[in-house]
Amino acid sequence: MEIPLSWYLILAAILFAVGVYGALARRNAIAILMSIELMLNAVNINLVAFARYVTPRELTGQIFAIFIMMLAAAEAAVGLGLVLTVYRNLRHIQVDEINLLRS
Amino acid sequence: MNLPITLTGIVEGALAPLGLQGLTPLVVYLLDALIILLLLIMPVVTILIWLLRKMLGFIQRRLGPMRVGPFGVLQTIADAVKLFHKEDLFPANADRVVFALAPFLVFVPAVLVYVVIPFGQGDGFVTKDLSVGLVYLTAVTSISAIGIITAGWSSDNKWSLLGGLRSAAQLVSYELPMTLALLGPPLMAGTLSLSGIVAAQQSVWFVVPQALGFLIYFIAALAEIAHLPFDLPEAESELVAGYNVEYSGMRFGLFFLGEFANSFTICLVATVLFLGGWHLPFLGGLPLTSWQTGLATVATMALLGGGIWYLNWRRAGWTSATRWHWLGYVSAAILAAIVLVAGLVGFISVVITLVKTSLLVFVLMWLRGTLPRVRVDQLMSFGWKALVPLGLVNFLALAFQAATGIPTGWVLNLLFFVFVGWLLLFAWRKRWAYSAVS
Amino acid sequence: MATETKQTSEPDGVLRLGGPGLAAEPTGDIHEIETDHLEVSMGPQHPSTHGVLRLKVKLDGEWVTEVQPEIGYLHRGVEKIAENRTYFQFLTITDRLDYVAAMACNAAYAVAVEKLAGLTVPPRAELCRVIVQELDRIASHLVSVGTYGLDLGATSPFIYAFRDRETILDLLEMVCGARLTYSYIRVGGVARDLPEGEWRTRFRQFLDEFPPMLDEQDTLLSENEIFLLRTRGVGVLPPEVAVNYGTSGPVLRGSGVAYDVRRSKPYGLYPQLDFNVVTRPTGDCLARYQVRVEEMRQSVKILRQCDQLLDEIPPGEVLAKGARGVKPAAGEAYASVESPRGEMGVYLISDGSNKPYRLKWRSPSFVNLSVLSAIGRGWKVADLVAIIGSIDPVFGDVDR
Amino acid sequence: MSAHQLAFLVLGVLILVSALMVVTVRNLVHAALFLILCFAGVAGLYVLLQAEFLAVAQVLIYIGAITVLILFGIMLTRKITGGAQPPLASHWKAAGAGAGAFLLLLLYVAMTGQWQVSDQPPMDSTTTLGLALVTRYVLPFELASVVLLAALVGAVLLARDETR
Repeated sequence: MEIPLSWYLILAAILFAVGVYGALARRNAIAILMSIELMLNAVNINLVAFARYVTPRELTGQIFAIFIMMLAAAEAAVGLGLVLTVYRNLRHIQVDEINLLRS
Repeated sequence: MNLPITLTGIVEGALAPLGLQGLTPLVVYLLDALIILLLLIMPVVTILIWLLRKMLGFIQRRLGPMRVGPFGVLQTIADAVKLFHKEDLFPANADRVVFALAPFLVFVPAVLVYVVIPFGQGDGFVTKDLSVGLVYLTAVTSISAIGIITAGWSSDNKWSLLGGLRSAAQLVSYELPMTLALLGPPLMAGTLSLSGIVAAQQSVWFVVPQALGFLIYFIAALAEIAHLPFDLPEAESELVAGYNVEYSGMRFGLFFLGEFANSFTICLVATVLFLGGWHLPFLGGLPLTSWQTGLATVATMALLGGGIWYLNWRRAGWTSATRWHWLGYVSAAILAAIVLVAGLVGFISVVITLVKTSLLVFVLMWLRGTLPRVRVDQLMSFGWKALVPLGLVNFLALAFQAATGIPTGWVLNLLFFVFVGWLLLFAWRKRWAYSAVS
Repeated sequence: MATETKQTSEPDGVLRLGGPGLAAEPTGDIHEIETDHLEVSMGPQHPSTHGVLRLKVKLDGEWVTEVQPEIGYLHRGVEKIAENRTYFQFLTITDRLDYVAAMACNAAYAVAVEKLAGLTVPPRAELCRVIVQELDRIASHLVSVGTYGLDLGATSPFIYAFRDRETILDLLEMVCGARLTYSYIRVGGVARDLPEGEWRTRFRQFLDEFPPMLDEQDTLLSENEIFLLRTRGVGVLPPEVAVNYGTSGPVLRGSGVAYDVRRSKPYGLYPQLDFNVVTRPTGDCLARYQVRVEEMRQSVKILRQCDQLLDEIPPGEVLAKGARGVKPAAGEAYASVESPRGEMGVYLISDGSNKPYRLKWRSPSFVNLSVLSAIGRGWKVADLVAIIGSIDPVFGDVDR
Repeated sequence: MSAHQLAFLVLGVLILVSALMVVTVRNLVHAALFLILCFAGVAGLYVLLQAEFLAVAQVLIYIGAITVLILFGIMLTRKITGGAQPPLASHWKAAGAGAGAFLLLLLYVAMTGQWQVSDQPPMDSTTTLGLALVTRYVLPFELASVVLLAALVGAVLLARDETR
């Protein structure tokens, strides 16, 4: 083991935080989608690293990572469908200005 | 028969004196890909472009390139030199970085594919025989879509944008049937490694039990590389030139090269997955280095080559018969000599693969010379309403066969053969009726 | 005008134009996903607009919601030039109008001046005129059909078409020394008689060899499923619209209206010749394409009869007396011929001098092109290309 | 420092820098391109972790499918790619503080956590994965396919024009 497991964990933690920041701070819905993908990737790094270091004979983490990828694909498709619908109706996709319930 | 050393071995050996022995395999593969690019792909693509133009010329009753070098062989190089000389133009409102980057996003994946492809038997002829080779293949080819979209977007040109959007839709749609068809060979071979798939075709090429899958793959791959009749992203007459309309100089050349590299790639993949790779028909069991096989190949090649050139000469469609017919014998002889030498030095498996590939490439050019272009909605409905369901049925049948042993895949393909036969008969009768009238 | 055509209007008398998406409302909701509207300019350097046509196209995604032809990029003021040339001199200018079929332009002008001046054309010259016009019609239709394949992405038919056109151009070159701007049909006759000997042999050889070659080339397109997909039912021009816009030629006959100047307002030798006026009832791009191909076959039929007539009408005078310095009496005349693109008419007013007082050129391409904004809406960009190609405008003729 | 560690550091810097660009850059297409770079870096990490299949799947799904989809979405909503509007919401400082606090928590767990690192050699990942997916994890696998189908139908329904 040349690379300590903690390196991967730290990297994933930073990546996840960056994703959280993006999801909270960006105004554009598509940018938020991208931030969410970053967070999912951070989780995947963790899972695969654990699979490699903790349970190398079972690879459970990799299986979870595969499921996350599947869900990410589904999420991207549905998310973009939503974004397009919003865009069609409002002609913009700035999330902090989407306040249909308020008016 | 194997080369004594592998390409990866060479790269690792070269890195050793630098103290970089333990360099990650990723870097090694990248270097390998670079070497392959320089040594194999560039010459192949260069020759391929020349060949394509010659064949198109043959189909269209003209000579094709003739000026640079003997029979215009060096035309492609001349073109490349010209493209390098040309000014590298950037449109005023273009997104410069993305604009500059996009051609590489198209070209590099086209080259990276070759890392996993076994050109011949043995470890010497494949850069890295990944255990997930087939998935790697689909993954890498899917990248080029990004290059096309970003090229269209960054040009700040409405036509380019339309081309980019078209290709985004097209590539995403046809990836599905292509992948469905690609799932067939590993189902039968039981491995995702491309060498393993070729090895599994020793007795029967997969094109026989999976003719439908082969056809689906080939059609979908045509759409993936935007080849006629599916070349909508760059339809000259509709979108001017689509996503690459603003490109000039070598950046345009990269698109161009990537396109031709891709057309070679899909034929190579089809050869490896469906046409038995380096296996000869009916001779799969024989050791390839034996003299008999070599001689049989030479004879076949000479006959084939001679026959083609004889027909060519008889038709005399593209040149005057008296001046050129000797070229047929010369090229047949050269071909035979290459095959003979290759057979002697254990290179023959590569030659067989490449010959099969070039036959498929000829089919591509044939299509290019014959077909008009479909419309974008027709393209979509064909992909979703014909290819995807067919691919699903094919995959299900093959999977059922693999799981239970009941030969559903064979039945499906038998039906398919009957259908194709009926179609051919129909076309032939129609043709016959037509010629009888006129 | 023959109007025994299929009525395609709806019972309520409203014409339905455009594609399937437009059946309900021409500018309605025709998209799956709402995208931004694009206003693009097709041409004048767009590769498929057949010259210097510029189209202002409004796109909704791939759908064309509005199309407006912008012309005039090739305007040379031909009609004004005519007022400063003698009747005889102006002939060379007419070559530059429909440069794909210059013989028809020569003929239209010559026929008009002859009608104005009351000149009688010698029979041998009439025969020469029919031969070169029909040859030129084939050459022009070959260009049209070949480039039509190119518009739809098929490259080979174009090459095949130009191979055959080359033979025709060789023949015409032997006749008059020019391959494009012939100036062969003169006011009062033709420049000189058709050459004997080798020309005749090659002419007959062409008549024998061309039909199978045409069949081969036609097979490449009209038996190709993709070509049929791209043209059948696309750009339907209902006969009423075609007539109302004043279209003529293959565009009109493709909509089922059997109007051909050679039949309807006969001139020259045509009344004696046996040929069919080709029509197709459907009015789509395929119909217009088929009309052109079939017209080439009819032209071969005419040329075969002319080949016999060449032996029956002895060589002799080919230019009427006094044609060179023709000075018509004050008056006006309109005469037209059937050019490959339709009715090509010339309206002339004479004030008694040796120059036209006024010349008006009724060019078929111009009129045919005007129908584009009516039938171009509601199709996709790719269809628009197919429609332009099937209308086959020549810009020397449109812009004059 | 070994070559593996060097490669990890290079990839890590690549991933983090491009991720930061994704969340800050104004132009959405640029953000998507940086996202690709980030995904590619993660794929490289998977190679380092000897998870070949996952690396390839990462390229296939994230780069080849999701990013293309995102780019397509960006271009369909073309007017919003760049322009005058600020990319960040007004509460970006609060968001940054929140994310920073969360990061500290995560880092604390990552640094102090005691993990039982096994030194056994890893399995041949592809075969093991394939077997596991159709044996032990077959139910989640099927459920995931149902989710994918539902997402497919849902996306189509959403993107459809309701007027038709």
